[in-house]
Amino acid sequence: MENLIALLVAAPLLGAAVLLCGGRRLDRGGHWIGTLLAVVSFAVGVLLFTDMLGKDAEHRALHQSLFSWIPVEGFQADVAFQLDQLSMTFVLLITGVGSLIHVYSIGYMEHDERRRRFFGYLNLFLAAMLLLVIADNYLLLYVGWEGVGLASYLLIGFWQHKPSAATAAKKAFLVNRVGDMGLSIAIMLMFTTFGTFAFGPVLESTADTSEGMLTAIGLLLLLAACGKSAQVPLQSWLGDAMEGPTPVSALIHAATMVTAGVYLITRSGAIFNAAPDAQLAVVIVGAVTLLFGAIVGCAKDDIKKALAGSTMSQIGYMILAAGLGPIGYAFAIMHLVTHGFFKAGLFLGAGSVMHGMNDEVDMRKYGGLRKYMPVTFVTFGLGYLAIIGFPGLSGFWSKDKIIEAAFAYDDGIRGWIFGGVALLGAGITAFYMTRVMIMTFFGEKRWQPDADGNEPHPHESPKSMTIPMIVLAFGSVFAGGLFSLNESFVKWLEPVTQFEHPHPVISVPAITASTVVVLLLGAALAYVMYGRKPVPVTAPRGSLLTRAARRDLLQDDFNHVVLVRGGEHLTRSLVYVDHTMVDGVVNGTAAGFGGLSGRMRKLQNGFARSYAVSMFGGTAILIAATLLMRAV
Amino acid sequence: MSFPLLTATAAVPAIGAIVTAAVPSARRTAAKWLALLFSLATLLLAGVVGARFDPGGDRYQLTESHAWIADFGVRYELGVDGIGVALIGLTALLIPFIILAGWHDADPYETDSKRWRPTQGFFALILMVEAMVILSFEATDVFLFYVLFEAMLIPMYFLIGGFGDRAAATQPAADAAGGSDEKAAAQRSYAAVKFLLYNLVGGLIMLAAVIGLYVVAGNFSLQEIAAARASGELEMATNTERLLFLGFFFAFAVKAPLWPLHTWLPNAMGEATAPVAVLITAVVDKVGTFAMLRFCLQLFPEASKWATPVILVLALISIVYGALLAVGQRDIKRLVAYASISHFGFIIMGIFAMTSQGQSGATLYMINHGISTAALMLVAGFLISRRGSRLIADFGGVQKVAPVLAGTFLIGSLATLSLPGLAPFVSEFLVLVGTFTRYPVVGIIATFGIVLAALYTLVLYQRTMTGPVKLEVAKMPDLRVRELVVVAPLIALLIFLGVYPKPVTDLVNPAVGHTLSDVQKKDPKPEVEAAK
Amino acid sequence: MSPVNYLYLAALLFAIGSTGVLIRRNAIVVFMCIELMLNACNLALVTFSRMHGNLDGQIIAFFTMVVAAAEVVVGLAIIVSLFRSRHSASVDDASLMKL
Amino acid sequence: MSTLAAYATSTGEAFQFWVLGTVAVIGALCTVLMKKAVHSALCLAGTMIILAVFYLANGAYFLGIVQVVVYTGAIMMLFLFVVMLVGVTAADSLKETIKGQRWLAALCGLGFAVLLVGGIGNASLKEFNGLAQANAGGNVEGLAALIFTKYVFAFEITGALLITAAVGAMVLTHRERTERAKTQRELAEERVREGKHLPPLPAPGVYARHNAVDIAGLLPDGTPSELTVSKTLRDRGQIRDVSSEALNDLQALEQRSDERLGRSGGAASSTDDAASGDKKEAAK
Repeated sequence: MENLIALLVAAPLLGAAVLLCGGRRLDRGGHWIGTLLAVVSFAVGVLLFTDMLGKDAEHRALHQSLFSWIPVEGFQADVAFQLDQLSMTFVLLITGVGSLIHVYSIGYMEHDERRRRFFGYLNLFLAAMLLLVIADNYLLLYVGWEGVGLASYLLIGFWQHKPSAATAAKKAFLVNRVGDMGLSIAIMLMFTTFGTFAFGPVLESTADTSEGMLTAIGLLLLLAACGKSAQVPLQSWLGDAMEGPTPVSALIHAATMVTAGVYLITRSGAIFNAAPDAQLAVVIVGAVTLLFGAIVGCAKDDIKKALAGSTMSQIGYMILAAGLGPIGYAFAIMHLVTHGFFKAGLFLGAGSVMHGMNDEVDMRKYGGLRKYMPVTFVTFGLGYLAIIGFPGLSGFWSKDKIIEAAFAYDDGIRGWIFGGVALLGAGITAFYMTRVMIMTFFGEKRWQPDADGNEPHPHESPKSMTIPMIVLAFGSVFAGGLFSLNESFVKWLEPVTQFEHPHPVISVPAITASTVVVLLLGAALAYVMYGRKPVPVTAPRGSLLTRAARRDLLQDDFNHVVLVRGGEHLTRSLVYVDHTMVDGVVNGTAAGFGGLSGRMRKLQNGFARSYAVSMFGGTAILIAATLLMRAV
Repeated sequence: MSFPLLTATAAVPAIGAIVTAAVPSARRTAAKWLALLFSLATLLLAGVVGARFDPGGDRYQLTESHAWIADFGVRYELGVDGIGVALIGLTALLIPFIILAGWHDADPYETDSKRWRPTQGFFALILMVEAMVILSFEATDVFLFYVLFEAMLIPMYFLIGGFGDRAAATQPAADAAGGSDEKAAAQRSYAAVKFLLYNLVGGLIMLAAVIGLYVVAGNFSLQEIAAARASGELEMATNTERLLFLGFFFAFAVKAPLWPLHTWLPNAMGEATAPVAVLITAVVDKVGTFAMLRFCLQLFPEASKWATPVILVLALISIVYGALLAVGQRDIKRLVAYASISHFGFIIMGIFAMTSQGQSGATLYMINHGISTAALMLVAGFLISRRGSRLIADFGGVQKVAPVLAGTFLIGSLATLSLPGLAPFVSEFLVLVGTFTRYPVVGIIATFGIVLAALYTLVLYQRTMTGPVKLEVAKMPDLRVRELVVVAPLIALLIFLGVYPKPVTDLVNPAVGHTLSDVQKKDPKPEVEAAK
Repeated sequence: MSPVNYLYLAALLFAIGSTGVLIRRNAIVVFMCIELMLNACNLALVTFSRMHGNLDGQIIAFFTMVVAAAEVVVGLAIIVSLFRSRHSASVDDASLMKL
Repeated sequence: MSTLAAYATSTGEAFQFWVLGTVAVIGALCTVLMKKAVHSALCLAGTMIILAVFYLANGAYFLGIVQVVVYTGAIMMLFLFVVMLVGVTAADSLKETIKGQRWLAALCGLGFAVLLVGGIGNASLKEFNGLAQANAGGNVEGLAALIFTKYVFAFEITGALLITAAVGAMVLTHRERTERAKTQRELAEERVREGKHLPPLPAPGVYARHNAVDIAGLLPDGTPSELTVSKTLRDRGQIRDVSSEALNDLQALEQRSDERLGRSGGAASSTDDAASGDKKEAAK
């Protein structure tokens, strides 16, 4: 059975290879190949899952070792896969949502002449992401880690003729690279500490090493997670990443890739459990991002950017949960899965809306679309209810648990702080999602003719697009409840991530109740602000906070001023230095010799006799020298 | 006396050079084919060497030894260890691609046929370089190595100075200035002379050290001296050893280029044609790093350890400095050159980290850097030859017009930023780990190079390939068959070695083990003996 | 008296000859000075042969003479043609070694 | 010198050495210092002959003869011949043109002398075993035996060298006349074409008693004109300048005519002039 694991990666990888090397002859049927292979991978995943369910909890983990990758004295890196419950969850999420989005893309990218390539990239992403989650050592995980980075780079910049897209892609890759640096240093640190970087040995032997070392590793891993999961301070790329085609935003920048950080932290749970300081850092990052994303989400008028903000903040929730240790891991993953469903659904909905509105992304130019695209409206609405955590829907089950866990951080002030933040986040989430909902589907229509001057005439999207949305909507409605049936999800993950029941500082029902209240308040506020009076087509100046939030709370400006400008000046001055100083020294010496020889030249006056003199003189000196040598 | 395989491997290209040069200029194409044929034959022989070499066996194998200059105990002594085999393989592998890529670089100007371009000479010189490089990888006699180390410069000088790409001549900027052709020629000769002078100075200092070594040791045989050093028969005064080491190291540092001796490389690579640039950075410069590994460490273990801190710092500077300057370049070729400087920093760092990971990584790095730079530089060459300009600003939106070219270029760039899954990642990570285990701070700083690498490669790709299509590139043709034949195998190799570098590592590991035992260094043990 | 004095004499003559070569400008005289130096060497050789009691020294001296003869022939021929071409036998006039 | 007492020459030889050696050195010096090439040549010849004597004294009979016959006989004659060719009296001024050349040269010569003498002094030249038994079978036979056995190859090669030299000398000096010799007519036409010296060149000499070819004719203002002297002499720089004397004579002549015409005054001076003039004539 475990021999099938490799197939999970192999199938989409094959697809990518075929599609990217296949050339134009595959332009017509290419997307089918891609989709098929994604589905194959999903099927394999399901097969393995059922097989796994067959076994008892302790013996579910599968392991497949392919070949020795980098065998060097005292440094063994193998290509080996490990499929335990945690990986399995991801595999199903990735392949499942991935397949759906493949299907969706068939319709969405229909008019793009480079559709074949698009599907090639998508398959490449699937392969990398699967490699990331089923790798059995950190180095192989790193490969997948960078692989998804590459795929996201290619997909964000898919419409390369748009400079904005190219820049966004580059930015995403670079910011991720900073995170990757953290990961690679972490791996080195592991190697020097444990002499290996396979999950098993490393995580088992955390007991025998110093806490300081573990804290260092933990912080570095956190840095990596920040890069990949768009957490403060490395979150700046996610907004721009929305330049990519919407299915990409749905798959990579909502459902799967951006959650890799959560996976990393959960996977390395043993390390974090032994390093409370690192955990605290994780929690803080999570909490900050949670608010950051939410606030940004409130201000954006671009529907995708608003959703991106919300993604940020939702992942903030997950990171927060993951930072809480055994009481949080399971819920982090659970929220991750449910979020995968509804956020993907929301993005696909947004994509469908744009599809109908000539790729218009400004929500202020939408309005009253519910009549024109009912399916989209319904599915989007369900996703909306799910994400704000409307009781009974997926989001409710997972987010509520996280808030509880946050309150249970410790029975002191911190518990209150983090719990409060989580709670507040829930409210804001409700606010901006309601805002999105209202501005898009309700109110009167504010459509504008696009650049080419043709009036948009919204229409429902083709089946290939709506079906995935429907499926995801189902997921976002029922998944959470399903998982929570006598804590099946928690039990399922327990062997990998351990589980302790959280003991919040205030009683669970109180938390639940307050959550509901908060989200209702948020929604109501949004309704008051946007539902009651018509939405202006051009954004009002807005408060200072709003304006800051529109600019991602000035984070980009900061980067630009400090990093970009500084870097440019640095490089420019260095180029100058290299040319004048380093090179100048050498050329200077050369010039000096030139001048010297110029003077020496004067001695060559062309008179045979003076040459003869020098000859004789030289001979005389030589003889004298030899004689002296003899004498000495 | 078995068949002198190593001599043959070096002799074939040498003969090829002579034969090619002898072809009458009317039969230009025949000369090209001959050159290609001979380079392939060399590749074949190199393969035989690899097959006959037994990694588990003695340190030096397939040895040959004949008296050369008996009076000074100079011998024609050949022998290869794993590292040598690997690098011979790399050289023999790259040359056919270089020849194929430079197929039309030395054709006479169609504009004015008066100006003579010795096409055969171009290919003959390339083969000559190949012969010398291969022999220098084989030489186990210090003097013989020195001779080759210097002789190499002559053909390189002519290759750089004699055959600039016509792209430079038709730079719009230069055209505006007028007399662009002369200007290009002037820059070219400047670059060539700079290359020659730098390396000659290095070589001369090395010569002094070589003589000094002879005075101290009484012969030139690497194996004998190393053995004597190991057994303690040959005692060197600390200062003597240090001076000799510096003499050798200086030459190699110039060749490899290590900051601040690097400035010749950007000029040379900028002015030479892309294939020649590849020849410089991917083949010839490797002799320098190889020699550090083989001569510096073996002959002067103590001095090597003594100098390690300084060298590591210089390597670090090279890494960061090279990367930063690469970001600041306006000229594609110079950018690649500075990138190479950064990479050489990594190699040297790996060598002097004195850990098995570091040195295996360094060796692997030499090979991977050769392949990846070849891929990137050759594609860049194709690009430049199409547009007739080396300035990044003159390109834009190529991806739209020539997707295959852009794709190969992207893969080359990704290899340069050592993306996991491509060969350079393996080596770079090994080097970093190897360094980190002994010098954590150095390792961490070096890791910044990764980010910078991403910066300059992606900026290059973005500026040239993406964005709206520039008018001048609108008509740009995609890769032709010949060019595809050049690039595709290299890329395939990059991927293969990235996924399955075992063949090379198996070849290299024992040799590295020997080197480490020379310097009496052991890998630091992990803090926790996990899973043992 | 010891025959060594012959050697001193030879040395003296040689030195004088060399000085002449350096001082004089007339090619012919320069030539004569060279001859003088050669002769000095011959004297030394002959003395050496006497010293060692074998004839090899004389043989060498003999050969020196032969070579000198040949040299003179060619040299004078050169001078003559030089004089023809530039109407002067001064070595300084032929100062074309400088570009 | 006591160490060398082991082998000493006969007093006669010693005497001969000191006398002739001095002469030889003087000759050498003269060779270097004489203004005129001819004199140098003669001095050199003298030195060579003395050396020949020394050879004989050193038991190198064959070489001594060869020295006289070949060197002094043939080679020096060759020198003299060339000197004639180039100009017997062509004296090159000893004035140095190159700065510092002379001093450097002297320094070099001195240095050489010191070094060589010092070297010989240091060398261990103790025992001289003389050529008694070497020359037992006759000097010439001894040499011959060596030349044709031990040094036969060198001998052959020198033969080749000599031939080459002879041929070389011929090649260098021989001049093939490539173009037809110009006839008088052609020369005349050429002159006309070039438009200079249409009339024949002026004749040398000023007065009947000074019509030697090496005397430049005087222009009306009394300055000599190079043109009147043949080209070869010009090249050799062998023009005698008599203008001053000629002017003096002219003056003297006028004086005498005055006396004849019975003009008074300056007779003594005039006679002095005449005398001086005659003296000058004598001097010539």
